[in-house]
Formats: sequence, structure tokens, C-alpha cells
Amino acid sequence: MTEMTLVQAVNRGLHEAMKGDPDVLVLGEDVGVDGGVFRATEGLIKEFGPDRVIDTPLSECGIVGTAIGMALYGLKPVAEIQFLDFIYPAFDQIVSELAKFRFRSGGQYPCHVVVRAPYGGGIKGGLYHSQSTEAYFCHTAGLKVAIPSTPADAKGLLLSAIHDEDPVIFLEPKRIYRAVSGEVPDGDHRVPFGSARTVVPGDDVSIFAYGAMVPVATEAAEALRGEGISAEVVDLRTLVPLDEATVLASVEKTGRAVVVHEAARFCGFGAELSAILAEKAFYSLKAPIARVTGFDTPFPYALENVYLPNAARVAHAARATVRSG
Amino acid sequence: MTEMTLVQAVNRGLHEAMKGDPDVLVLGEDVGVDGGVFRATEGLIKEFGPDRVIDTPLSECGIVGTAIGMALYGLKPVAEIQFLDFIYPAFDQIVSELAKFRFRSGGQYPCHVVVRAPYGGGIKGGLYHSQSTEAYFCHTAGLKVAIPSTPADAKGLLLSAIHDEDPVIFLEPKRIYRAVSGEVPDGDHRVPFGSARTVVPGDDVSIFAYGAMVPVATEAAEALRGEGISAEVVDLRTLVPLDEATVLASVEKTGRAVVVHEAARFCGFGAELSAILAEKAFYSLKAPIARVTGFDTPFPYALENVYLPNAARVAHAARATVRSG
Amino acid sequence: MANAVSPPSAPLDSGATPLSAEQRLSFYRTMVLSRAIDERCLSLQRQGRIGFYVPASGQEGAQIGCAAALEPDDWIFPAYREIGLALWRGIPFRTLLDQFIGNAEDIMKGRQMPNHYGFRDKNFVVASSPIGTQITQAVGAAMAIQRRKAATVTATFFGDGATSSNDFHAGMNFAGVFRTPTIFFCQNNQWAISLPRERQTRSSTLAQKAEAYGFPGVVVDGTDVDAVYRAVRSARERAVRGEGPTLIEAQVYRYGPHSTSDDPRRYRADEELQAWKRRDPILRLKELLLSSGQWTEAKDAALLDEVRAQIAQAIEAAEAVPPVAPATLFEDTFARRTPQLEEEKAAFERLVQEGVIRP
Amino acid sequence: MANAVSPPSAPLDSGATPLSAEQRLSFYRTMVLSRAIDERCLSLQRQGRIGFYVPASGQEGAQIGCAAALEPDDWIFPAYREIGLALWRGIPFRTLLDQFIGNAEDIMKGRQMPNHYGFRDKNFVVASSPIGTQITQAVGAAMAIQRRKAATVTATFFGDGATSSNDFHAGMNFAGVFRTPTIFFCQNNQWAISLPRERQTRSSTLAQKAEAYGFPGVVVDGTDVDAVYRAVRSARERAVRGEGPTLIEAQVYRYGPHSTSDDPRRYRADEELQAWKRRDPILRLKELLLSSGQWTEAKDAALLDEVRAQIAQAIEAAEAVPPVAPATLFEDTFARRTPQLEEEKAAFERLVQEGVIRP
Ligand SMILES: Cc1ncc(C[n+]2csc(CCOP(=O)(O)OP(=O)(O)O)c2C)c(N)n1
Ligand SMILES: Cc1ncc(C[n+]2csc(CCOP(=O)(O)OP(=O)(O)O)c2C)c(N)n1
Ligand SMILES: [Mg+2]
Ligand SMILES: [Mg+2]
Repeated sequence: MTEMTLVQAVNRGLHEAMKGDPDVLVLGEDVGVDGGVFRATEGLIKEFGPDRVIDTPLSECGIVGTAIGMALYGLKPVAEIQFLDFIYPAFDQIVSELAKFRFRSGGQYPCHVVVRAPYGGGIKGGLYHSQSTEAYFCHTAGLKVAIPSTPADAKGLLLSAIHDEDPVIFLEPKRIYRAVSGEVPDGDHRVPFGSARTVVPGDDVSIFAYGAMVPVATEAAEALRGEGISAEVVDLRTLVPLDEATVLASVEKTGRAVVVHEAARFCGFGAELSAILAEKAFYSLKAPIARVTGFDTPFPYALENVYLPNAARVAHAARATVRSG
Repeated sequence: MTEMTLVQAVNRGLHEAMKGDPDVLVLGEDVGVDGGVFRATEGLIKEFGPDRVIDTPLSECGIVGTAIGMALYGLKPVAEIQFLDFIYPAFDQIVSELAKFRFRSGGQYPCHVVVRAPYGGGIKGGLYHSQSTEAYFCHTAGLKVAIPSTPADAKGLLLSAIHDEDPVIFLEPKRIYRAVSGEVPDGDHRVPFGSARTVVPGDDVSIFAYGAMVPVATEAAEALRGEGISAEVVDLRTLVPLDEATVLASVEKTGRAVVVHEAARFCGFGAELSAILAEKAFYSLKAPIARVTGFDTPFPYALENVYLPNAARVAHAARATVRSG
Repeated sequence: MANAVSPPSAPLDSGATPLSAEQRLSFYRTMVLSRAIDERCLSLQRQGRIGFYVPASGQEGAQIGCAAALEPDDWIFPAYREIGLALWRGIPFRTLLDQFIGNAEDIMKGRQMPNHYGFRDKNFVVASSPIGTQITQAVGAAMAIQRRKAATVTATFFGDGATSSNDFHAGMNFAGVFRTPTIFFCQNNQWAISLPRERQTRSSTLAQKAEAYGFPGVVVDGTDVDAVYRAVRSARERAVRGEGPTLIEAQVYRYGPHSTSDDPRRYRADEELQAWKRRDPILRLKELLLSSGQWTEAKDAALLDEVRAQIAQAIEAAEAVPPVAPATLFEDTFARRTPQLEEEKAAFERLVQEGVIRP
Repeated sequence: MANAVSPPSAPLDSGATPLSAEQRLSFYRTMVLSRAIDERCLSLQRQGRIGFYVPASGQEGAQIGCAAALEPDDWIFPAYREIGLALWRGIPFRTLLDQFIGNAEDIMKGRQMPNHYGFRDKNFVVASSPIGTQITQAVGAAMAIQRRKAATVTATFFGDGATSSNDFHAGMNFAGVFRTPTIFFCQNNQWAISLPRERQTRSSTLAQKAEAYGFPGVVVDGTDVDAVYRAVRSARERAVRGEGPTLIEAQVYRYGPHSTSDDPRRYRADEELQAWKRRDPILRLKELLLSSGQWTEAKDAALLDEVRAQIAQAIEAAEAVPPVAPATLFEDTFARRTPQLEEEKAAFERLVQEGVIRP
């Protein structure tokens, strides 16, 4: 165990994977000499050389397209997109190619690329350095989507992603890259996909969150506890595959659900969670399902703090849910 | 009134708009001399000339990027994307630019582009000529999304789209481009955005659909009527803005909801509809909300007919909903 | 007629050994087969026995010349019009036809439209429809080849229209920067559906676009199979020597419609077609073979009979294969089904059993 | 030193009238202002008074030379580093600073990071962060100009890194095909964050990329404001005459960090910076002005004092402006709020009232 930040844990995860397998390599903008604009790839080029830590031209299309070619040939590329907001020049490669290679070839061509990208608000990045568009990827059959919320999960989910057989979109909550430190297991630590983590157990209401919203939900749960409301906080960890069993068990117990994410509400991931509950936990539900999310506007700069869900909003929604049921 | 097919109605809508306003122009691949691969732009180049019906190089990025520039300058471009499946090279322009111009400029730069694209299955188009990814656009704040299901609506919604002040993604159900004919009002016929259409009134269960799923839902409602189940079919017409009032009123009446779309289920538009109902119609709901959708696999070729929702599946889900409540 | 547009770092024709009579004859056989398949498939489509077809007639010289110049372990990243390459790589027509039909023996499991196939054991990557996407992928695979230090190359195939795509730009640029062993083989068939080559881009040749990426581009007469072979062979040697990529523009003409959904009479003149047909790659090669005494009209007629019989047999066999099994829909989205897909599959199977879904 | 890489269809220097002493002096004043703002804003950022900043020092010659060669009704499609253009267009520093702060008087309403501004009344389109997206847009606006038959042009600004973007390729290609009145002004400042120009692409100049699209590309010394002015003026005249687009590569150097989030010492050598500083565009122009007797050191000192006072005043004024009002978040997603946004706004306001959301 070593204490480190979330971004350091990403770095250690990459290091571990590269050390263990010569086919693992990293590519992206500024990932080499500069060590990544968030320092996630710091030191890797020194240790593994420029053939395995590749500074690319400014083209996400090229980054993901070439990563796919490498993967088809048998390598295990980990592509960095500097900010999730800049992934769209590669969107065609991701949704049309990466997600569909195995299927369209009848299983002949697995295409295992990990695409890492810092996502979300909280760093005063305005419109183009703050967005959370995980729903696009979750809606695309053939992609797995992982989002860690702790240093240990960052390393553990990343190592699972790199050793998975399928393409993984790996989203890193940049707002908490350095905000918290935590103990991280040394060596080849892996956290399995499809297993949510119950952060805080509780009986009165279930709060579902992921990424940078997990600490926010946890803070809300603490506040609620003071008022005598026992909130359960579940960190989903992977959105695809989703750990439905844990989600349903929680709501069967509490009868109430609040879904939290930074992304805009309309057609966001929270909608899917609501839909699953409205279908499969209908008879357990005692109150309307609440969503606490970003608003259906583009992400603002000066007003970032009022756009992002905070603990007070989450607690407010949970309280209303408990009272109304 | 003139009887015509849906694709002819699109053509007449374009013609009407171009005739009425010299700033309206059409651009895209094969839209000029060829008249469009589905003939939606047939005859327009003859009437309005190659300056207003522009055959572009093979670049969706260029098509949407230049359309945005034209719109900023004051024209009203209608860009055709040959198949929705090929929109992704332009995805950056659509989600990062088109959707955000007005917001990021503090209202200085409206950016009114209509992007038309045939979407959906039913023509044996396989993986890349069949997809329904409306949810990506619905989740993007700043875009409106319209999907007609009849010839009259195709013309009426398209004319509203072209005269709107905001960017519109206009999705045309290619499967029913020619399958049905209908009466279409002559002249500047407009159908307002945000007003759903109750296709079949009913009392026992509400079926929500759009595009090519509307006739499927209607067929299901007819079958159910024979069994004594009175199903209401609502055609949403525009997904953004959504006519929530009509949706909620219907479920308040029936207490049961089935959502139908061709798109994959996970994080599809149906999830949003479920979520809205689970939040705002909770106390009216008598049964779990059912979704009848495409499966969470890429779109197949040979098995298209088992992938796409059919009337039997819709009726089956509605029946189960009615029985379980 | 390999005409270097920008001077390659080594003369393009250097290392190529002259073609043997035997080689030429095998080119010819494959070109004839390719053309015959095209004709037969167009009629199968009209009869509704296959759903769609993309013809390659007119482009056989470019395809076979290029295919023959590659080695079997060179990876091919094709577009959808590369039947000549598939045949040269040894894919039986029967295998292709299973794909066109999407039957139970289709290796692609009925997932894709006709002409969108791939065969891992032949290093022939599965094609997709979005234009140009294979180009960056071919460059990435070439970067993997560099890392593996293999003496092999990747070759990617695309049309004149695809030079406008995002991936052309990104792929060419990465190939230049990383000096990858990649052959960019552009079949300029003069049309991208209804858009003529001159309106696709204002550059005088497509080959000269390589200039923007710092490596050579060459124009080659794609109706001359020998010339294509030599140009590709040289590019391959350059690549294997570590001298980087080459863009080859093979000038050809698409005789037929863009696909069976297209009607070329709407946008192009018959005279243009007829002019190109006078330079038909198969006729040109046949005349060469005849004049060199290697070939006779009698042999030619026999070949055609043989080919047609072979095609007819394949059709009969492929049409006897049952349709693809419905539950295969739930394979290959992921390596293993997620719990959610497992549940969808179970629900699907119940619906099939209850007759709600009718395969 | 406007060095035509590929011969333009008309000589590039043809129509430009020589610069007057007055013009040069106004270039100089704006360049000095731009540099002084840069220095002040870097320190404001360090003090936490603005959140972020993108410096332009070293690029003033290219920016002012280009801005001056354009006419006020030419539309500018900038990237995020174009402060010199904004100043030349007459945007007061105070207005820019309101944007940097995102206060209640920011025309962008606090929506964007510092340096991402636009001013409709100055034909200065609002910048965004994604690299290259403005390039196709500028071409589209130029197509609109053609349709309106206006004697004006669009000019788009981007860096060496942006030449690798999808939009560069698409925009250049459309411009070539449609012969649009567009000036592609590339400030090659030698670095894209940490990636040096040589690793961005293997073409020997960026200007030669125009070759791939069938129109001229020129390299110009971006530290020589006169040369830039002449090159842009000629390109503009060509465009207005209907002869189509020009790509101009202005070779400059970014003195500072990529942005305040960047530390250039991690990836580049100080010697390179010092060598470029010896060719500083402001120094070069100052020497010219001094040697021609138009300018004195005393006047220079006075100018600097004046500029600094003006900056200080603007800062004081901008910092006194209240923050942007929270409910403005719900403006401008659409022209009119949808019912759903109306509902979100109402809920938001309730939460603010109840103290749940604290602006
Ligand atoms: C991204 C994308 N846009 C549009 C299409 C529709 N489309 C299919 S083929 C084609 C023309 C391709 O022309 P070219 O690259 O010259 O190849 P050819 O068909 O002539 O072999 C178009 C526009 C597509 N498949 N992908
Ligand atoms: C599509 C996209 N990818 C990545 C980034 C992150 N990024 C911001 S600026 C930059 C480098 C730009 O270099 P260049 O075009 O040379 O312009 P310069 O900053 O040197 O003026 C990068 C990679 C971005 N903004 N957009
Ligand atoms: Mg072509
Ligand atoms: Mg630069």
C-alpha cells in the first residue's frame, strides 16, 4: 500500500501495466516529454522510451485510429485524449470502428484499446474543459465505460481496463485528481468491472453516483445522517457493464433513489438508472426518483459552482424524496 | 392538399423554403446533380442552381463546418448527411460548435443550421446504414431534434426547422420514406416544435413512439383493441423540445407506459422518457414502465427483422403492463 | 507508366524483378474471375437473391496488380470495393458469397452488408462503410509492425472521394511523422458516387497530396496491371527498407453503378465510360498475352466457361446454407456477454419461443 | 520576405501600397499595448485575479501585420491567442478584461475561459477551444460572401498544431474546390504545447500543404510586420478578385508558456527562445522607427507609461464590476427557453432562494 493522489494512481497503473507487458504502450498529445498536461504520464518516457510513450501530432482522429490499428495487430495501446471535450474529432473512430470491430467481423477482430480522458468540471475550465458526456459512450453498444472515484479504484480499474478484451473508455475525474489522497495497493491491483461499491450503507434512501460526484454524495449522506436520515451511497465504478444487482438491491431496501451526475440531465446516464428502477424496482419504490445533475445548458465558466451538483443539492433532493414517500 | 410520400414531402418542404427565402440553401454529398441518394433533393438544382444546391466533397466535417460559417454570416443552410451513420466526422462541429455558438458568445452569434439525415433500420442496410442515435443529439444542450412520422409532418416540421432560430437535427425515417403516402398541405405548412400528436386515443396504456416506430405502435394498438385493451399512441414529433405536458397527461390518464424506439435501449431516448415519468407521474403509475427498443448490440444485417421492434413486441409489452398493474 | 509526382527517396522502379509469363497468366485468371463475379452478382441482386452489391469492374488491373505486389503477411486494410484483392489473397468466391447472403456460414455472421468482409487468417481486415476510417488504422498497424521489427507492411485501399476524409489527413500525417511502412493505395475511379474527381479537390493529381506530408506520391495507370505491380513493389521495398510510406494513385474508371442502389446515368456521360473501356485492363492484358503467344482465344473461352461454372456451383452451394441463427445476434458485442446482454438474450429467446419475434 | 512556396496565380506583392510612417507607428503602438497586456495578465493570473491566460508575446508582428491588412468588414475567425487582432479591431482592453474575469459586463456573459471572446459588431467571431474548428467555418462564411457577391474576405487564424486537425483538411479542401475568398493565416510559433513543429508533420514547410488543395501557400517572416502586411494584403486582393484562397505561414515564436497552465522548461531549451528574441518583432519595428527619425527613446518611454496607466485603469474598472448574475445561466442555450429550461430555471431560483445553491 502506498498513499497517493488519484492522478498518481493512474500513473502507477500505467507504469505497472507497461512493466508487465511489452505490448502495452501509451500515445497522445504531450504524453511523452511533457508527461501529460495533468502529469498522468510523468516519467513514463524516461523509463519506457519514446517507442512506447508516443507524442503524437494534434489529431485525436489519428490517435484513436492508429491505436485501433495497433490493437488489431496485437498491441495494447492506451490512448490519452487531453480533455474529454476534445474527443469528438475521434468520435467516428470510436463509435463506428472501435465499438464495432469485434461484432462486424463475427468475432475475428477483437479491438482492445483503452481511451483515457480527464472529464468533468470543477477546475474552472469553462465550456470546453469541463464536460461530462459519458452517456454518448454508454449508449454505444460495444464500449465499456469505467469511472473511478478513488486513487485505489483509479489504479485497479485502469489495470482491469488494460487487461480487458474489449475497448474501454476510461474517464478520470480531473476535479479530484489531486484533491484527495488514498492508500493504493502495490503491484498488479485490479478492480473488476461491473461491481459497484457501497461507500456508505444506509436504509432510507439510495444515492447513486460516480467519479467526482461520489465525494459530493458522501458529504450529503453525512449531512443527512445528522438529520436522522440514513442514506446509502453507491459508487457505480463502471457504467458499462452496470452492476444492476447492487443497484436494485439497494433500492429494494431503501425504496427511494437519488441519481447524481455532473452531466446535463436530459438523456444523461441518470435517465437510464431511473428507467431501470422504474422497470425492475417499481414495486419497491416509495417515492419519485430524483435526479441531481448539471443543467440542460452548455457548461459555464464563471457560474461553474452553481452548475455543478453540490452536497446541499443532493441532500435537498434526498430529503424531499424521503419526505414525499 | 396533395398526396405524396414522406420523402416527397421533404422535397416539397425544401422547395417551399427555397422559393420563399433566397438565403435558404442546401448542401451535401450527391444532393445536386444526382438529386440525393434517396431523391430528397431531386429537381432542386434545376430550379435553384448549383449556388444554392451545392454538391460538396466527401467530408461531413466540411459540410457542417461550412454550413455553420454560412449561418453565422446570415444564410440559412440545410445540410444533408447521406446517412445518420456518417455524421460522426462532423460530430465535433455539431456538439462543440453548432450547439454552443449562441451560448458561448453570450447570444451574439445565433447559429441556425438544419442538419438533415435519414436514420433507422428497415432497408437492410446493416451496421452502417441503419442506426438510430438520436440520443446523442438529445443529450447535447443547444440542439433541437425533430423526427417526423408522416408526410404532412415531414414537410411541416422541416419548414418549422428551417425557420427556427436554433440549430435543428432533423432525422428522417428512411424505412417509411416511400412506404406510406399521405395528404400534405400545400404552401408554407408548419408544424410547431414541442407539440406531440395523439395518433390513437386510448385509456388503458400509453405507447410513446416517434419516426418509423409510430406505424408500428399504431399497428400494436389496433391489435390490442381487438383484445379489449385501449392503447393510446403518442407520436412525440420533436424530442427536443419535448412535449412533456402531453406525455404526462396521457400517463395520468392511463397509468401505464410503453416507450418504443429502434435505438439500442441502454441510455436511449426511452430512458429519458421513463425517468421523466418516474419523477413526475410517479403517483399515477400503476405498473412498471416498459421499453421496447433495439437490443444493446450493434445493428445487424441478416437479422435486422429480429432486431427492430415490431407490432407484436409492442403489443406484448403493453399487454404485460396492463396485466401487471 | 509509374510517374513520380514528387521524387521518391529511391527510384521507384529499382528493385522490381520483371514479371514472368506465369505470373501474368495468374493475374489474368483472377481478373477474369473478378469481372465474371461482378456480372453475376449484379444479376443476383436484381433477382433479389442478394440484397446489395458493389461492383469493381474496370478496377481489376489496379486491384490485382497491387495485390500481387504484396506479400501474404502484409496486412490489407480495404474499403468495400476490393474484391480483386480478396480473390488474389485466396478467398474462395463461395466464402464471399456466404457473406453477401449473410447465411449461417458467413464468417461475419450476417452482421454486415454485402462486400463488407474480412478474413483474419488472410491478413485482410474487415471493411466498414464509413469512408476513410481504415486509413489511420493501417498506419497504426504499421506502427505496430515497426515495434515488432517485422519486415512487412500495411496497405490501405480507398477511393478518390476518401482523400477528402478526416482519416486520410490524419493517417497520411502520422505515416509521415512516424515514417511507417504503409502503402496508401488510392483507386481514383474518377467518381465518388455522383461527384467527379475534379470537384472532389482542386489539386491536379491526388498523388501530389503526399507532398503535404513529406513523402512521395506517384500516379500510375491503373489499367496497366504491370505498371501497378511495379509501383507497389517499389513502394513496398522502400517501406521495408525503413524509408517510409508512399501514396500511389492508380487511375482507373468505375464501369458500373456506384452500387446497386445507384444509377450513373443521372450524372455522367456514356462517352466517358466508352473511352475508358477502350483501355480495359483485362483486354489490355489479354492482348499482351495473345500477342506473346501465351494465350489463345480457345483457352480464353475455356477459362470463361470454367469460371462461370465455378461461380454457378458456389451460388448453388451458398444458397443451400440455412440462414444465420437468430441468437447469434448476442455474440461478439463483447468477448463475453455482460449480465445485461445475457438478460436481453434470454428475453429475446422467450419472445422467439412465444412467436412474438419471428425470425 | 514573402517567399512564395508554390507560385500564386498573381504575384503576391503586386497591389500593396507602401506603408506610411503613420501606419507603422500605429502598428507599433498596438504591438506595445499587446505585449504590455500580456505581461500584466500573466501577473494577474499568478495573483489569482484572473483564472487563466494565453500569452501572445513574440507573435505581435504577425498579428498586427495581418490585422492591419484586413478591412473592417472582413470577418475574422480566430483561435484563442489572437489578442493583437482584437486590439487592432478596436476592442478596448477593458472589454477583453471583462471577458477574462467573466464579470457582469462580459459580453460573453462569463460563459467561456479567458481569451475565448468574440465581438459581432467588429466581425470578430467568438473563439472556442477545440483546435481547428474555426477553419471550416471561415470557409463557409466565405461561401456566403460569394453568394452575397460582397467584395470582402474571411480570415482564419490557427497554429502549427492545427494543421493536423480534421478541419484544416476539410476547410482547405472546400476552399480550393469552391475558390473561396479565404485567408488561412497560420502562426507557426514552432510549438503545439510540447510538440515541436518538426514532429507535427514531415512536410518541410506548412505553407506547402496548400499544394494538396490546388492553391498557393506562402511563408512569411512573422517577426517582420511589414512583410506580413504585404503578404496578407496580396492574398486579400487575390481573394477579392475571385482568384481564391491563400495559405500564409507566418513563422514566429511563442515566448511564454502555452498558457498559464504550462511550464515550457519541461520541453524546450532556453537558447531557442533567446535566439528568437533577438528577432523580436517589436524591437525590429522600434529600430526601424528610431532609425527613420520618426521615434525617440523619450517618446517610447512615454508610450509605455501611457499604456501601463491605461491598463491599470482598465483593471481597476473591471474588478469593480459585480459578478455575472446566476440566472443568466439559463439564457442563450436557445433563442427562447424551452418549457423544460423554464422549469429548470424556476427550480434553480428556488434552490438559490433556499440557500441550497450558493452563487
Ligand atoms: C463518412 C461517409 N460519408 C458518406 C458515405 C456515403 N458514401 C458511400 S461510398 C461514397 C463515395 C465514395 O467515393 P470514393 O472514395 O471515390 O470510392 P468509390 O466508391 O468510388 O470506390 C459515399 C459518399 C460513407 N460511406 N461514409
Ligand atoms: C481538438 C483539440 N485537441 C487538443 C486540444 C488541447 N490543446 C490546446 S492548445 C493545443 C496546442 C495547439 O497548438 P497550435 O495549433 O500550434 O497553437 P498554439 O497554441 O501554438 O498557438 C492543444 C493540444 C484542443 N484544444 N483541441
Ligand atoms: Mg471513386
Ligand atoms: Mg503553435
